[in-house]
Amino acid sequence: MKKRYATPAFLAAGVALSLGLSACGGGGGGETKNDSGSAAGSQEAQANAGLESVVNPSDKKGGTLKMAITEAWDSIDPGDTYYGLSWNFSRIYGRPLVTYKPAPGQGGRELVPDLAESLGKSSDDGKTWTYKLRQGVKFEDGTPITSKDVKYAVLRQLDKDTFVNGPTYFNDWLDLPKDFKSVYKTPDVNTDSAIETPDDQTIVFHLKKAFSGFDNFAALPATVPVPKDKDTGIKYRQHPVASGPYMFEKVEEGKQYTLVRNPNWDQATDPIRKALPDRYEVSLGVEANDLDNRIVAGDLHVDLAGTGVQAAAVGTIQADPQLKNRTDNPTGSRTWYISILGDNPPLDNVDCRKAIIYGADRVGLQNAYGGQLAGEIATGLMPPSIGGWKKLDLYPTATGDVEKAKAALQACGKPEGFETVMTFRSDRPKEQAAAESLQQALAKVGIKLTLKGFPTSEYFSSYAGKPAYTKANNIGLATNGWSADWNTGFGFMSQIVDSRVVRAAGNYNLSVRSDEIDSLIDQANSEQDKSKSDAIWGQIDQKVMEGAYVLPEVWSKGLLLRGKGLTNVFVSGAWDMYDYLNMGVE
Amino acid sequence: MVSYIIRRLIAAVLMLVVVSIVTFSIFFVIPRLAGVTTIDFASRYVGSKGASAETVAAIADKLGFNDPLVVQYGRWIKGIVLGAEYDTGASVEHCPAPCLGYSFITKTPVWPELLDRLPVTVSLAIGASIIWLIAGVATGVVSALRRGSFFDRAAMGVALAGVSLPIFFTGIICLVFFSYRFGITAPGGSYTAITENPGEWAYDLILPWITLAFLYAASYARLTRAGMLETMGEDYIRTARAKGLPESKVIVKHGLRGALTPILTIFGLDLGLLLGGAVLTESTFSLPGLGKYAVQAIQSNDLPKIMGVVLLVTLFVVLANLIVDLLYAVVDPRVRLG
Amino acid sequence: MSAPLDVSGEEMRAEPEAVAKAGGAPIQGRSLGQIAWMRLKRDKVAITGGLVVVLLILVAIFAPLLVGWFGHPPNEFHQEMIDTLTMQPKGGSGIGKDFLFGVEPVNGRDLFSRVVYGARISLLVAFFATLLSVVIGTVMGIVAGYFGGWVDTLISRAMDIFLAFPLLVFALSLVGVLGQFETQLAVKGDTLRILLLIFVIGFFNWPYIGRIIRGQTLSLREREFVDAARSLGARGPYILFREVLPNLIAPILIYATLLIPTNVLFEAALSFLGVGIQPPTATWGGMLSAAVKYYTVPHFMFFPGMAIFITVLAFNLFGDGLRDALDPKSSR
Amino acid sequence: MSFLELKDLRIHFPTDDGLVRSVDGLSFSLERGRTLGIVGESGSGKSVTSLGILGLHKGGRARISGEIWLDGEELVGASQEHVRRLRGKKMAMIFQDPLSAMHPFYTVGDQIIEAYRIHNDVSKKVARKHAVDMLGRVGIPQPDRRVDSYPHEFSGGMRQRAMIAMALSCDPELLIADEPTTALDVTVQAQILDLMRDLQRDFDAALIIITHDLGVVAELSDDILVMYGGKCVEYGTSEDIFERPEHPYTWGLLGSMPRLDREPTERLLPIKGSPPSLINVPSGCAFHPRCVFEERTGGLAKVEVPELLESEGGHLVRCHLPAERRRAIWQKEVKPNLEAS
Repeated sequence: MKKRYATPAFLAAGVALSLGLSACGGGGGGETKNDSGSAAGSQEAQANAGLESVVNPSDKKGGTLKMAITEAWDSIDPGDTYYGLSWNFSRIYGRPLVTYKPAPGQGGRELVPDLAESLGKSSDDGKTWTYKLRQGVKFEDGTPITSKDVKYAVLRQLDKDTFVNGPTYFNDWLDLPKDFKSVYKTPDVNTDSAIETPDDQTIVFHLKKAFSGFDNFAALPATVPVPKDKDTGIKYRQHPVASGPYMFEKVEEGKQYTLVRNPNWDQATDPIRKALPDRYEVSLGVEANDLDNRIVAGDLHVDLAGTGVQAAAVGTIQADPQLKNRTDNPTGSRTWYISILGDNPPLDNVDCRKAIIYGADRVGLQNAYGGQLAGEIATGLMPPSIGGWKKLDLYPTATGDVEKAKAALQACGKPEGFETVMTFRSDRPKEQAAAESLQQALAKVGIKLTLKGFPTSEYFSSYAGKPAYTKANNIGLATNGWSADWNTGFGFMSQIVDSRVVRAAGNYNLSVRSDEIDSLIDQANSEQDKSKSDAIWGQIDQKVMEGAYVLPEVWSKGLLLRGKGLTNVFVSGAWDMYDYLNMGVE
Repeated sequence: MVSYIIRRLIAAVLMLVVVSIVTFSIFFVIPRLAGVTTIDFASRYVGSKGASAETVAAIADKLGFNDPLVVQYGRWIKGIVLGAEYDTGASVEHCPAPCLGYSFITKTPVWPELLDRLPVTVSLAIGASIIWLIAGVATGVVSALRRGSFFDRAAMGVALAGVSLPIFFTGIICLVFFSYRFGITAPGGSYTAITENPGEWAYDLILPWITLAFLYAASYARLTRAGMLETMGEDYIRTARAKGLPESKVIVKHGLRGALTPILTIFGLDLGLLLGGAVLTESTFSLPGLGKYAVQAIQSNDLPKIMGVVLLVTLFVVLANLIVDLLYAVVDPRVRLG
Repeated sequence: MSAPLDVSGEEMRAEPEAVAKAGGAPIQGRSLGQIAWMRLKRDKVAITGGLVVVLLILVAIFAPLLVGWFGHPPNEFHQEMIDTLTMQPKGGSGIGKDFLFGVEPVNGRDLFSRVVYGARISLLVAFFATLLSVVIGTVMGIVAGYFGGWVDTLISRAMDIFLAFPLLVFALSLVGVLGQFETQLAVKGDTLRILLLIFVIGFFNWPYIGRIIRGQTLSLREREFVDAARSLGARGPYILFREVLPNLIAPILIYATLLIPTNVLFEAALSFLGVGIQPPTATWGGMLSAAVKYYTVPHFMFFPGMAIFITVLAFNLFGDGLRDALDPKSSR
Repeated sequence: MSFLELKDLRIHFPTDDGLVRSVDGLSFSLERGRTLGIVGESGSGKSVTSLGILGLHKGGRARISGEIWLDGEELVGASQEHVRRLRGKKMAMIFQDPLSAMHPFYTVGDQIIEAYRIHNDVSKKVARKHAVDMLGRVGIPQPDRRVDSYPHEFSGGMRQRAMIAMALSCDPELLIADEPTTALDVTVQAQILDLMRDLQRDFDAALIIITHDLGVVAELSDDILVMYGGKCVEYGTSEDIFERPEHPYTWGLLGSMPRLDREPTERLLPIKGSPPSLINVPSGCAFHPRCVFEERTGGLAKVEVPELLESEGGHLVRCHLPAERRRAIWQKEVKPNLEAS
């Protein structure tokens, strides 16, 4: 009886109030200790146990792993998806050339070969990358997987007006022949200049210019092999062909996905996967509060989104030690920040930009995003999980420094402040709260903000990401957020600090305009020594802050809740959510 | 009679055309006037981290945003009548009539999606309407007959409160209590097809039904009461009594018959609108029906979906109107169609 | 969503002659207005409703004063009231003499003053939207009913089409779409949004009044005094506005009063669905939708919800009373 | 005791605006086969009286006192159910506006059949046949076809005939016709009146005709009762009222009585003003504000309510003027004017 679960005990708190809104009790209290509850057989694991260790390690196979998510994500077609959760999840049915090691914390950021026998071999100073495929890997229908399938998979997803969702790294970096449009429009064009497949096990990538971090490209779901004869363009999402241990049994778009074991997957070819459950059930469009309640109650194992529980649940979890023990609170590789646009005066002046950073109530902003459990006050644009990160201390991170702000205003010749407009995504309450907080804080130093909300669907395409609009409407501040495609400086920064990627509309780099930074980016990319290139990225982060191009708000954290009866639960450093590759159920 | 129906049907079609034109203008013409470019249109469809300007331009072309508006509208209508083609990249698929367009966001034709959402809304509407008709009319009749009594005053008080409560308020409260607190009803967002499991179906919908029905029952009680009071004051009721007809018969056969006919009209319209999606109810209980669909479509700016759902909704209202008129002619001999 | 207008307790229907007398015969020389007022005064419920309405209006007007005395500025943050772990008010709601209705989660804004300020938007929009509907509806209705013929057909069709529109869906999209004009327009921010709401809501509701007025006009058209005026050579417009309109005052008044609460709900619905006034400006519907996420701190949804409820109820009560007073035998 | 007898009948309605004394102490009696005409302006309480007799003042809102004796049964105190059984069977009513008085949704036939079957346990077929007969009897052409048509498909006169047919379907002993002809045009009026006279003869029923128009009752009634402000002001035989009327109000009515030889609009003794409010009835004689001869009572009319006194041979009059004064005024002042025209 799926929905008739016992009433989540923790809700009593809230309702105690709803029966005659008396004060006291419930919600608040934060650290309230209450050991009476912890007796009843709950996991002995403590809070945050999953951050550095594996909770409930087990190799027991069998059972059904139930996942759920509030909204359907872009696509399950490995060539057409850009969600971390999807990159994480897709590995149970698709095998990229390389992938992130299923290990807790830092370990999870390490790349290990998957479909390939080893990590990429670079030659020609990083412009050519070669991979050898494992022997005996088969598609769900039993046909052996060759390098041709990988090549086809990579090429097909270059067709961005068909596969609009996925990243464009291969488009930008592969050395494609001019006359190549897409595998559909120009099937006969020879593409060996970009990708060669000398034999069925070997695949060779040729780049326009050197790039040391290519293995991260190879880890993209885009390299999950796709059999040409099964490719139905965008309809492929209706049944992606499995190369991993599980294959789709049923795909109901927007409703449910069910996966069962792939008979043609062979453990021998796959050193990293445990493939424990017999079956996966993923329900989509589950109401958010209900989803939390069901995980608490044990009807669900995992919130696939991996971004943490709803506000309502946070309070009640804090009030219940047993529940608290089931939580992990990782810091993600996502930064919520506010772009400070230099297009319109007076913000073209670095000191006026600084005034905003000084004036901001950093704690208020943190609270807006959900408080200390939901975010760590960010000192820079780059999150700590990114290679080369170093702690910056250019600005105070307290509740706003009026004196410094006023001083900065003096310096930029606006002693009594100025007016500007701030945009946010109207369908994102947290961004709204943050905007409201900043409005309050800056008012104290004489900077008057007008808030404007826009729907996410048009935010970057028609408003904040469209210079013509921001210039015309005196947009000085734009709420923004970014998460790493993978945990390197390049994976996080390239799209949001390189002024050369700026186009007419749909920009994500709203404010960083600096030749100095641009040239540093080129250095970092061509630098073969990882640690060195990492260092450069750290330097870029510093430059961004010195230029006061952005006001970083928080490095997002999520309060993740471990489902009852889950085995092998741990937070992967690659996604900063539970690693979906090797979870099992008791 | 037949000619009347035909004329009405023609009128209905015209109405749909007008509505579709208005909808089209709202979403395609007005934004243009506001300075939204075809590129902007297209870039709404580009994934979370963008694509090159060429790609966006290509999409704008592919979706025909650059054609003259008339052509775009014509193409849309043509799709409804004759069906249309859309490009999956690998192949060109046919979307059979009535093809209400193809959503570039979810990569699906709109029509099947609407058909998919329809049962939810229908279940919601039908279920609720049955409850409110019974409850509302019964209450109304009793109140009218016991006019001024305690029951009357109490019932009318509750009814007035009922029509004054926003459903998204009552809905949430009901959810919090009955679902999250006591766990006796399904939580928001649950729906099971009746074909799958009738029990679950009812269990999932009972709360939305009651919340929605309460709102309407309230107003129907008020209407019925008013209608009854009026009819019971008619001369022909006096005649019926003068004949020596037993009161029960007077009420049922002469009173109700007269009082319920106007309510029939209102019911028809309400049901029509409701079938078009109880936007608020579905949003409150996050039911995957037409109403929620419409809201999501609007929020994600998914033009084909918006056009489709609006048209379907209007269709329901128009049909409801037609059916009501026909029924009316059956119930009230004075109404002659033609 | 509209609360259908209904008839209620009309006096003494069974004894028409008696009614003729009871309803003030010329002998007592009471004008209809006076009688209506007499009846209204006798209707305790309606009067209560009326008083509440007046109270609400005062609250809206003097919101700043009220907040000054009993609260804190509506957009002022009170982080000190918030538990930084749960982001919920300390002690659950924060209700106390300092914060009469408690505080919002996350930023600790004073719920009391936000509800009070919410009344402004709600009433402002409701009133003017109603006014708009009434004006359009009356003119259209009179014209259609008086001239009949193709004019009537045209207008009636127009009304049908409007009534067939999925109101909420259209309003939703319109507010969004029209918002895109902000760059071109002189008015900006809240002013623009409020005007937008007034326009959208008012513009979609006129057919309801229009239909009623049309009907009334149709019947009036046949009355002697109109013929008289006509026979005296009065021209269309004159008759319309000097002879017909005065006789429509009663119905217009009634349905206007009953349309206001409908519009209050409409506005609330729109802000609940996230279109309408921009933050941080407080609206009841907006607060409600925000409160859904925090259902474990029920005071957050309780106060705005009740505000809507009480407002709508008060208007409905008053409207009903007014109708009963003005024309006992009214029916839709 | 006679077949129908009212003793000091009072019907009052408490309303928000005050107590409405629609009928205030009315008494009369009527035998089988005889006809009583109750005359008065609208609001004089005549219809209320008739409804009172049939016990149609429902819902406790009417305060009824006094006695109504029908064929030896007291009706005021009797149970709703009991009176209900008598209704339609023993006493039937013909209403003013047949269009609104018949249910628009049912065929004329159905409504007659219904009336018949309430009181006669017969099959639909039989009842239907009876209905057709009745329709035929009241002079409706092709009754077997018309029986299935709806009221709105009938002409005014036809409708009224149908009403009569319905009323007579259970051959009642008391028939009350409330303004049976007001809704009809003059020629049809005549037909209907003739019809009613014939039918009454056949059925040997007691007939009460309620009207504001003396002309209607002139040739039909044996007795005539003139009501004003809920009270009887003059009561006598048809001859008394037409030949020797003694109440100024009656004179007014006579004066305003339409006659073929006179323009219906012109009035000799117009009754100025309009009927009194039944809530606060004028002090003294309710008619005095409108009475031409009021001052001749020496102000008495203003203060004192006149008694209903016998003037001669059962002819009752409610007036402060002494009988001989009244006769004199009638003979010298009023009558000549009436004839002069």
